[in-house]
Amino acid sequence: MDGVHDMGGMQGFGPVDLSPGQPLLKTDWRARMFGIELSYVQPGGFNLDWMRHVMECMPPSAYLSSGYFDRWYWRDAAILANAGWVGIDELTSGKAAFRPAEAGDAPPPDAVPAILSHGVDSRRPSKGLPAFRLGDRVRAKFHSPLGATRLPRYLRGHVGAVEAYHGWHRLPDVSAHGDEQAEPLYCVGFLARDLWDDVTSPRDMVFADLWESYLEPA
Amino acid sequence: MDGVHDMGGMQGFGPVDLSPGQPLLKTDWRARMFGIELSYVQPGGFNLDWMRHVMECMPPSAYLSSGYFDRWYWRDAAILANAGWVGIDELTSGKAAFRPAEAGDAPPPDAVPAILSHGVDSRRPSKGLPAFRLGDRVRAKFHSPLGATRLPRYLRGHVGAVEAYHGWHRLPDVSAHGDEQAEPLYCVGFLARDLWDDVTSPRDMVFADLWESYLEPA
Amino acid sequence: MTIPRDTKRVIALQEELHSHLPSDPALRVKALESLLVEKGLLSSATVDRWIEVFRDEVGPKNGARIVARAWTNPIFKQRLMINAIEAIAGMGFPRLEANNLVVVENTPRRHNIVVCTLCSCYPWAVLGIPPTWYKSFEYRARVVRDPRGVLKEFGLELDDDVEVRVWDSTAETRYMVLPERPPRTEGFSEEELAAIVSRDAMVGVAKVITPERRS
Amino acid sequence: MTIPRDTKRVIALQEELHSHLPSDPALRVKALESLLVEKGLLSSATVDRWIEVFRDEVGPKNGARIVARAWTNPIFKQRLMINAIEAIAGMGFPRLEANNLVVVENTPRRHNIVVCTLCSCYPWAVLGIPPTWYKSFEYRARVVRDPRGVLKEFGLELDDDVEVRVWDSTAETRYMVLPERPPRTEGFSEEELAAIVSRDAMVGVAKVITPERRS
Repeated sequence: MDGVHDMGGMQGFGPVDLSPGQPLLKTDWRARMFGIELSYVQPGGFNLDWMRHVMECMPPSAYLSSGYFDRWYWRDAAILANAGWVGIDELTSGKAAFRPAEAGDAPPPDAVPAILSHGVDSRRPSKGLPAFRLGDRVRAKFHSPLGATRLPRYLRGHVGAVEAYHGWHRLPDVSAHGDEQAEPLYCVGFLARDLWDDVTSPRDMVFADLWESYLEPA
Repeated sequence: MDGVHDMGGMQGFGPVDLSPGQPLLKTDWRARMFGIELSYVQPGGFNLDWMRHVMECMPPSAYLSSGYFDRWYWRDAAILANAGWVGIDELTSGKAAFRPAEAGDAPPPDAVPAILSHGVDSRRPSKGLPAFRLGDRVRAKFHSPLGATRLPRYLRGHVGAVEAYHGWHRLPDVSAHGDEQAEPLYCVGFLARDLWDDVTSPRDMVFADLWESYLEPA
Repeated sequence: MTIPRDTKRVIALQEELHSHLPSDPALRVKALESLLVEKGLLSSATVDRWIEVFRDEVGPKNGARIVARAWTNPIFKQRLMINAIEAIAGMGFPRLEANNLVVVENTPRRHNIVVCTLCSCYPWAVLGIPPTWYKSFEYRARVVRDPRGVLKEFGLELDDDVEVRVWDSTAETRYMVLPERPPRTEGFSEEELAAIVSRDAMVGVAKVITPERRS
Repeated sequence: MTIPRDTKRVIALQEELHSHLPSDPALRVKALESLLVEKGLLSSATVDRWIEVFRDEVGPKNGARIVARAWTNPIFKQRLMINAIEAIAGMGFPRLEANNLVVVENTPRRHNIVVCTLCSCYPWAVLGIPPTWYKSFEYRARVVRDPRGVLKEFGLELDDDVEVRVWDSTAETRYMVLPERPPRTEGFSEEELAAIVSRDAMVGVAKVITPERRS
């Protein structure tokens, strides 16, 4: 999706604010939001690609004016409301008017170690040889569906070289929307001066991990 | 400049709000802002390319959360402050602490008819033959300077055909920054399905007016 | 007088202005007007005059007169399509931004629609101040990508075999749509025709509708 | 249970939520926690536990141990560069998002820096929760385009002949920088070395500095 979340190379932003952040305090709403997201029963199961996409669907002005953990709130509120598990009145009052059917039990504190040690894994079994080999020149397609994708806009139309092959991985474009499909995933290196008008360093590079269907031979 | 102002094709925006706007009332701040912009003495003279660019330099979140005439305010405040003609304290209080040297006199009401009948004109005398002819296939360059440009991001890297030749026109990339340079200007037509993944209509087109240095033969 | 026109400088300045000035635009604009008047850079009477001009003189009535004349005068229409600004030179409109006016014609098989994705350029001289929706981010962002979807929101559904042409006003060229003349208007005078031409039709988000039989 | 996962639907829903819910995030998050607990979808004790884990156990100390070991153990370093997740398997770190950890090495002629332009992906398992600047729009937008300018703001000026490599975390691969070992640290133990490795050095916005002589 061509949204404001896709901000690589966007201009108009000022200097990076280097102030140190606050530590996580159990009473702080940011820390609560952080913990809630890792702890609540997600409708249809934990789906990182869907979670990212739901955040991308925030109103553009709200995305740019909300802090990091506040964007988590809007993501989770939308995930729950989209599934019909919460209503706007409930989100306002904090009082439950109903309980969703088919929702599992809330994960208890002692589920945390298992989640920590297993983690998120997008790797999938190989279903064949990758189309590109190390060093191959590839062009990022003009791929911009109305839906999830992880091909940044600043790379589209540009040519790079395959730097590494990561094996087969779940394709976000499909899995965000509830299906499962896997593809070869590559790390592709681009010369910075090919991407940007204003780069003078001849060898600086930008690397991104891109799925096979994002690429074509160049 | 790759800024949020360059919003052609951006997704995440909802339906168009069709509510009728308010009429211009002399007491309304929007109408005042409208009239102020057409009436005040601009530092260095009225320069539409610079005016547009100064608005593009608004903080991205402010651009997206401000209304149309409010963005005019931020543009004009920045134009004046950039030239040293007003200070932040003055903008807050509305009280003048000093008068800028070398500023001309405020245009009186009876200057309006002359401005109306003359208008803004970007046309310049021809300095030679245009490089492209009607029907030529041209590709929009990946041209994205940190500065003014009028090549929309959604066209970059795409191929279209020259639909019309408009003669030589002042180049915004240069004139915004205070110099004068002119180039042939073309209307270029692009097939919508070449620009966007999700277009099914085979003949729909998008046209834009593009300067010669934005284009290369395709 | 040389003005610094540097992008990084203005980005930093805009950030500073935004962090110091009050949020209410009505307050800020009021202060700006007082300040500029005190500095001798502005006359409030000129502000009033511009508001009057755009309230009373410059508006979509201008464009509607052009459309009505093109519908009734084939020679004018031919000149209009070739060089609009010369064709309308005698009609008493201001120039403003319309020194490079281009008229694009709707037909049963082709529909034109105008936008400015980079800001909100609009043919003020012939259509007045743009409506709020034209300046909205939703319109600017979406109409180059999904013109048919946007037109549906305006109540205009186009057949699949109608070609849609979107004109993005990226330079000082200003586009105006010449809508199709509606059926059953053969006996209408130029003035009667002008009265039924809407602003929306000249931007390309509506068609001109045959009026109900006048009583 | 099938969940509708439609982009247009969520865009409309997000718009609706934003127009109805209060603006104060502290209020909203508090209501969300109460609501989810009442619905049986959340245990507040689990929320507490996650906060404790990231306060006490998971943080840049993990990455610093990896770096120190790589500096002192050439065989470990070789394994780390080939397959980081296997190399660190015995060190007791969580997996989290680091099932595809890639370590990139700084040298006198090459400097690496990590970003996620599309959201804020970060190697939590080895570096903990990302710092605020890493999640900022300024960093995300600028570092792929002007890494040298951003590094200067962090106080790091690179020579022109140093190659800069920016790693955009667009997939589930997580990148960590192996910084250069600073001079005059020959006698340091692995623990002493780990103590001088900063989080910023492992993201690539700083170098590791030789500590002042300890008294």
